[in-house]
Amino acid sequence: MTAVDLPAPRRSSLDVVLKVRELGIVIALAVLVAVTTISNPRFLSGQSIRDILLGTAILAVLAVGQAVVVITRNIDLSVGSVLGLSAFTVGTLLQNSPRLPVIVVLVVGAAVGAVCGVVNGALVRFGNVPALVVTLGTLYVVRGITYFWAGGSQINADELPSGFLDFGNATVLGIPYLVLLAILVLVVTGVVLRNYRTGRELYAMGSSPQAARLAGIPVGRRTIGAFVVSGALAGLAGVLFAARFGTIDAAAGTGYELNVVAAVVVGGVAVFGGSGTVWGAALGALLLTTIASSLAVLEINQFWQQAIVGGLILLAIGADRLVAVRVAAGLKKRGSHVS
Amino acid sequence: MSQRKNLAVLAVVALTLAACGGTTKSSTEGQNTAAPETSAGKADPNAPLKEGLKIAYLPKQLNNPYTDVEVGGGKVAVGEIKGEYKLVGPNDASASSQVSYINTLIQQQQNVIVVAANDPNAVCPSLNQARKAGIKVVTFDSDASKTCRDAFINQATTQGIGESLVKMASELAGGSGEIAILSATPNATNQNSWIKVMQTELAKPENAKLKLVKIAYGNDDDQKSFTEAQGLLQSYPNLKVIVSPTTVGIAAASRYVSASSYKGKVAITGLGLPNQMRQYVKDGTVKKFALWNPADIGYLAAYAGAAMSSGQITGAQGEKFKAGKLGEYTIGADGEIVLGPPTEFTAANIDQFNF
Amino acid sequence: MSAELTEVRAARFLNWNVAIIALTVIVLIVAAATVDSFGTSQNFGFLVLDLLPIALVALPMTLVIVTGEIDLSVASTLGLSSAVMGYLWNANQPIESIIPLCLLLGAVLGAVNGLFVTVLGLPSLAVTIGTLALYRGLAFVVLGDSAVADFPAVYTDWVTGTIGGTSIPDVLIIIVVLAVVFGVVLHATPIGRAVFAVGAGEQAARFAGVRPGRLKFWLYVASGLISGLAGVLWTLRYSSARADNGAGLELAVVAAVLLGGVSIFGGKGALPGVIAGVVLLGSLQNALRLSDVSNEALNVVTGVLLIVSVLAPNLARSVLQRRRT
Amino acid sequence: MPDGRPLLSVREVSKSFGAVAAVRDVSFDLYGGEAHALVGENGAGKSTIVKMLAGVHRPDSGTIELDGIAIDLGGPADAKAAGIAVIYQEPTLFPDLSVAENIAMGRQPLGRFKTIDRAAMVQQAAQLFVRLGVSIDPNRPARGLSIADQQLVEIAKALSADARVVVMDEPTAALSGVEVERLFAVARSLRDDGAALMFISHRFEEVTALCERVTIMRDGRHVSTDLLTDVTVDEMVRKMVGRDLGALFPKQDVTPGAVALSVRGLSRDPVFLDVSFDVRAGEIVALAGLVGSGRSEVVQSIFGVDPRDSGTVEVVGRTLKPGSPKQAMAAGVALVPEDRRQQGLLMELSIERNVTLPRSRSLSQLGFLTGGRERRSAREWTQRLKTKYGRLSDEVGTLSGGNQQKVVLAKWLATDPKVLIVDEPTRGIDVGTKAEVHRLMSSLAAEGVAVLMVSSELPEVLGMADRVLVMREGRLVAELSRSDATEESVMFAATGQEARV
Repeated sequence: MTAVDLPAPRRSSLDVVLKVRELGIVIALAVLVAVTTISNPRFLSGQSIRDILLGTAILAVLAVGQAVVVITRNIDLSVGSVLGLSAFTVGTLLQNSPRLPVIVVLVVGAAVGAVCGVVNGALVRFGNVPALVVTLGTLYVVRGITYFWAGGSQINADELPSGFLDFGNATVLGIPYLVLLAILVLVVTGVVLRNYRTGRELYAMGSSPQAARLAGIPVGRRTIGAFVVSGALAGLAGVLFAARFGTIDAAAGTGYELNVVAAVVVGGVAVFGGSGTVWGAALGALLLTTIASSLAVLEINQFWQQAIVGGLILLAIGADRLVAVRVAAGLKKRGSHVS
Repeated sequence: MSQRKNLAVLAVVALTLAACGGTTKSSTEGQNTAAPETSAGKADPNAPLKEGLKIAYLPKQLNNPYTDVEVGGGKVAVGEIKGEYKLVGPNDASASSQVSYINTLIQQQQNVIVVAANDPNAVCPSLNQARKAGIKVVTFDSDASKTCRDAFINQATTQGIGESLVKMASELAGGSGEIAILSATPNATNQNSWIKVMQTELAKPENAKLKLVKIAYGNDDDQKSFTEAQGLLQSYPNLKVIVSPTTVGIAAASRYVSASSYKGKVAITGLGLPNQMRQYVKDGTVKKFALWNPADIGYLAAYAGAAMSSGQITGAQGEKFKAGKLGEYTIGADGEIVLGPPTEFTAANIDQFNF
Repeated sequence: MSAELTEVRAARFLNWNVAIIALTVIVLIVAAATVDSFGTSQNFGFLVLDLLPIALVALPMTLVIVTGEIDLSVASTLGLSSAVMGYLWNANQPIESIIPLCLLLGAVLGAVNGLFVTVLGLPSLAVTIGTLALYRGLAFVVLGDSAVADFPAVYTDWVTGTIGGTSIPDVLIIIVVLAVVFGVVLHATPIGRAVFAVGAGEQAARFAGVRPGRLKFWLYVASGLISGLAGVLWTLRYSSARADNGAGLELAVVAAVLLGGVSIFGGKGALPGVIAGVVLLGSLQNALRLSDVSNEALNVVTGVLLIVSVLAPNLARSVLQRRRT
Repeated sequence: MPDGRPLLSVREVSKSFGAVAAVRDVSFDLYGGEAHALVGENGAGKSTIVKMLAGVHRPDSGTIELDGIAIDLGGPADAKAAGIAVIYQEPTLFPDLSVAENIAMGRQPLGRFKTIDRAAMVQQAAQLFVRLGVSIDPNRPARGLSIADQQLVEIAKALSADARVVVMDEPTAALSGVEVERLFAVARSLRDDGAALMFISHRFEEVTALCERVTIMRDGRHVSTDLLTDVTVDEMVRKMVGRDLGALFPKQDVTPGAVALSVRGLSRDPVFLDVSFDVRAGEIVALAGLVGSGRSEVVQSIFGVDPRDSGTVEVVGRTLKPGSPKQAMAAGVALVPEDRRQQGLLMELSIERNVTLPRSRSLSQLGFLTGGRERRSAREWTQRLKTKYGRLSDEVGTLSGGNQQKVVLAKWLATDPKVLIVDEPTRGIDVGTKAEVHRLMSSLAAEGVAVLMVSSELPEVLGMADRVLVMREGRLVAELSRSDATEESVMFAATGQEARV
């Protein structure tokens, strides 16, 4: 090729693809809601929407954290366990000192999660152990610690201060606090990832770890940072969990990691890092929650839900690969070595 | 058909198991009831209760407040008869982990295993192994198959519970309207027998105006029950009563309703723990619910097990034994020992109970 | 040159495979000496039965991980196999045709994984997390929350029984035979050489005439097949077919394989080490339970062992490398 | 010529990897406003120098001084902060990010609340491209850019960083004549703005066209630093090689036999198009051309590791089906690939496993391998090639580059090939081994093996080959006999110099 026929400036095709990707989820959501509503109009009642949003809030907060980690080409499977530990911690805390303001509780929850995140991140960074293995291990360990601590005890709603439970149910202008909090987390993370140098460095690391190192990006520090964010958000989700459900035992959040990873992958975050947005991840969380709700309303056997989640993951990664191949074929004009 | 035969041949080759023709479910029906003949020897009603008996409790899972109360009663009883109390159990309500624990208890040479079966059949082979080793098996809460336990402590007669659930539902619905059941798991033995009785009751003319629209399953998981309650109310706008014969379900449903716009429109009843339900009774979400005293179940199980291990009883129908503060009990058909009638809790009496 | 030699020596010293076998033997000896009734023949039987599914699934998993891939869907395949077994049994099908069908089903489920990974070239982690959810979900669709019991006593007794008058469990035969088969395939056939080659460098393996896609595909099929078999044996052991059978088992299997010295990056590992890893996890669990140590502690031990098993060789290597560069 | 103090000085730096000393006591100075060439054979230590300047490797001893002050480059960030920009042979971009973002990474223009001002960032990139005289869309992702365009993005990166020292590691290797001209224009303007340029290239005409000063390295050591006006190309070559050229390439004269490999109309869009040639038994045919001209892809396609769109390959009359290395091996083709670490060897596996991998089936008995036969065969072949190693069970990665290459050769010679394809057979190996490899190829040809050699080293091509095929941009553009092949004629065909304006 010669340099003369360089591509003329045009709209980034990658951007378009990403837009299409998120649009796909929105369309799927719209169709789902439409079908469900036709079969049962109460699906769109205020209460029902509130329930879905509340359910989404917790999953979305987790998914945002997970997206940050996945964008750096890592994964955090310990989020469910971290959520449990944080929920039990704040539950116990509130039992003992019911007068604590909600904001302090939120901070404590996030701090508990952040500590777990530091452990994960440090093991990945200094131990050179793949994140999958590290977080699989801490999934066991953190859950074990929670069981150890909680024993058989359960914290019931009547043991929690009503102020805290109100936080789980109260609304501003009809929007529950939890949802507002989730939106806040989403917007802040989204803006940092898109508009701040640190955020862009996370994408760079995921896109090409080697190039990131050569570009002088502090890869190790950012990796730990990503895990701390994921941990802290899982801890925060633990507080939301406690406020929403009121009943906390050592098993809180068991198996959540699967839904979270599903939300992120369905939301278009590439498993090998470098692309995807937290908006997509949050949309993925909304879609999964809505599916669960719709199944109940449509009286489709609840058991289909997990199968649908699995199918969606496969569909999402399969579609992403096909689109990527097509885009790559379009962008690439020469040079394809064996890789 | 020929394909199936081919596969059958394949199977024989693969597993080198001699099998003539196809072994199907119907061809084996009734063959699997061979229970080991244990506890030979006759009951000696006057035998004293042995001291130092090792009595182990294996509930469905450990982190359940209801279970904690039950085994708490057992601990008291074991203390009274100067035995060794032990509590083991899985964190997940799965039969496979229970089997591992039963095996462990056999190794530890316990005298009595008091177990709530997660699956009536899956635990059977292990329980029978325990019985072969001379261990007495008492089930509570959720029975194992009759062929693999010595006695079953029934909280209340199935009939009694089913009737009282329907009675409460009918009162709360004002005699007519839609009701739904929020149960635990679809294969929970106790739940299903109660539901069966309820369905029979509902079929009676006096309940003709009550319509059971759905049986939902919350898996005795707080969150799942919460979501299921949510789904019920969305799907059935005219629902008047949710009956939840499980403590996890009733608490989750009450919590959902108390914080939602359905409060006051939909009544919740069923079987619940007073401590868990107090808040919802006081805020008016729940008018009444019922339960036996769970501590008494564990308590009674300890005495029944000890009596058997000491040779006072063998588990045969009609035998009598003393169960400490609870007085004398008679063993019913199939080794069932019925605790007594359930108590109804309302705003008026709930503060008298603490469990 | 001398630096290289010390390195070789250090590497031999740090050989995880040898270490894990030694550790397993020590744990077994200590447990037998200090834990009452750990060493009884009956307990041996229980131990083997408890190990059965993990041991079986760990065999193909070892090969899959040595090629640098992973299969997280094994426990769900086990569950679906069990659920289908229950469903067909309820439908009054003969058990002799149900069992091969369930094995076939497992192979098909594995093939689906294999196709996604090799033909579409998708990361196996994501694919098998997807099928983990999908297969488990299908198991629930097939059987719901109900349990099917009453499998013929001939079969269930065989699975829980012992050989003749000995105290050797019948299922040990299956474990031993399959372990030998997989061990020989991995360590003494051209297929095994190719497995290591693909894991050590897929591109170089291709340049040496190995077809990595085909190889991986068949490994996934084997993984599915063995998981299906584990599902059948699980069902017969508990005489209970349930959709949630074996849930979470994949973590224990991966933990055992990594503990056995297989590198998560592929290219390294040995089957004897994996067997030792399985036995170590199982006997530790058994002994701790007999000593009335709670399940919780067990979780922590498993998690820590998992991390340490990957961390230790890595740290050793990076210390060596730091000295080198 | 600027006089006075050097901008950057390298003082007696040394660096070893394991037992291999890559750089020993090397010193030289870079001056602002001057372009400085660093030349030497492959494996002379140039890349290690580059990596030390980039902060990737830290010298074992010696210092790097900036403005006379010793600096410690502990990581790429330090090098960046010191104003050193490095443009690698293979560009290091983030494929998922936009071109503008790639350029600005770490220095994005900030707006309110320290957020990235995207408009300004794109604007900046666009301006840089105007200055470079190229039209790349700053908004497009880096994925899919040609090597040349990626190179330009790298240069834009250095420009945007206002780098005072710009190191270019063989940037022209994959560029066409026009692209090279444009690159040089940019480089000169950088130099004229006062930057110190370090330029690494194998092409002497480029070195003389761009640079004022040249440092020559050989076997990890500094040989000389001269003004280019003081030294001729011949002298440079002699200093680089350090020995008589003629003795290096002992091609024996052989009368070619029957056609062993016949390639007809081989195409794979967009990598190569309609490639046809024959190689006869006993002949050594070189496939020359610039990096990226499609040579490696052609031989990989012949061997079957790469697919092909159309065309046929025949080996001794047998047609090979596409995409099957297995079948190619069975037909008697062996490929010693270009990239030893990724394609040739399994670095973590033992020497014996590497040597016997392609033959694991034929070495098995009843389908089983017990290790003994493999070990014996591996020992025989490694000894035949005089490979130096500790134990056969050692990881092949612990060997030196030359011995690694011998393992690769042993691996393939053991398959008893009729057609031996070697891709850059002597890249990165020491001089002694190089001669051994050449002798080996020559004697194989004498035994009747057809040898197809891809090489970027012109002396090697000219010395070894009976015929030279030259590729440019995916096409076979020239076939030169041994007598017609000169450095000029080959380079002329490879670069298409007629395109130069």
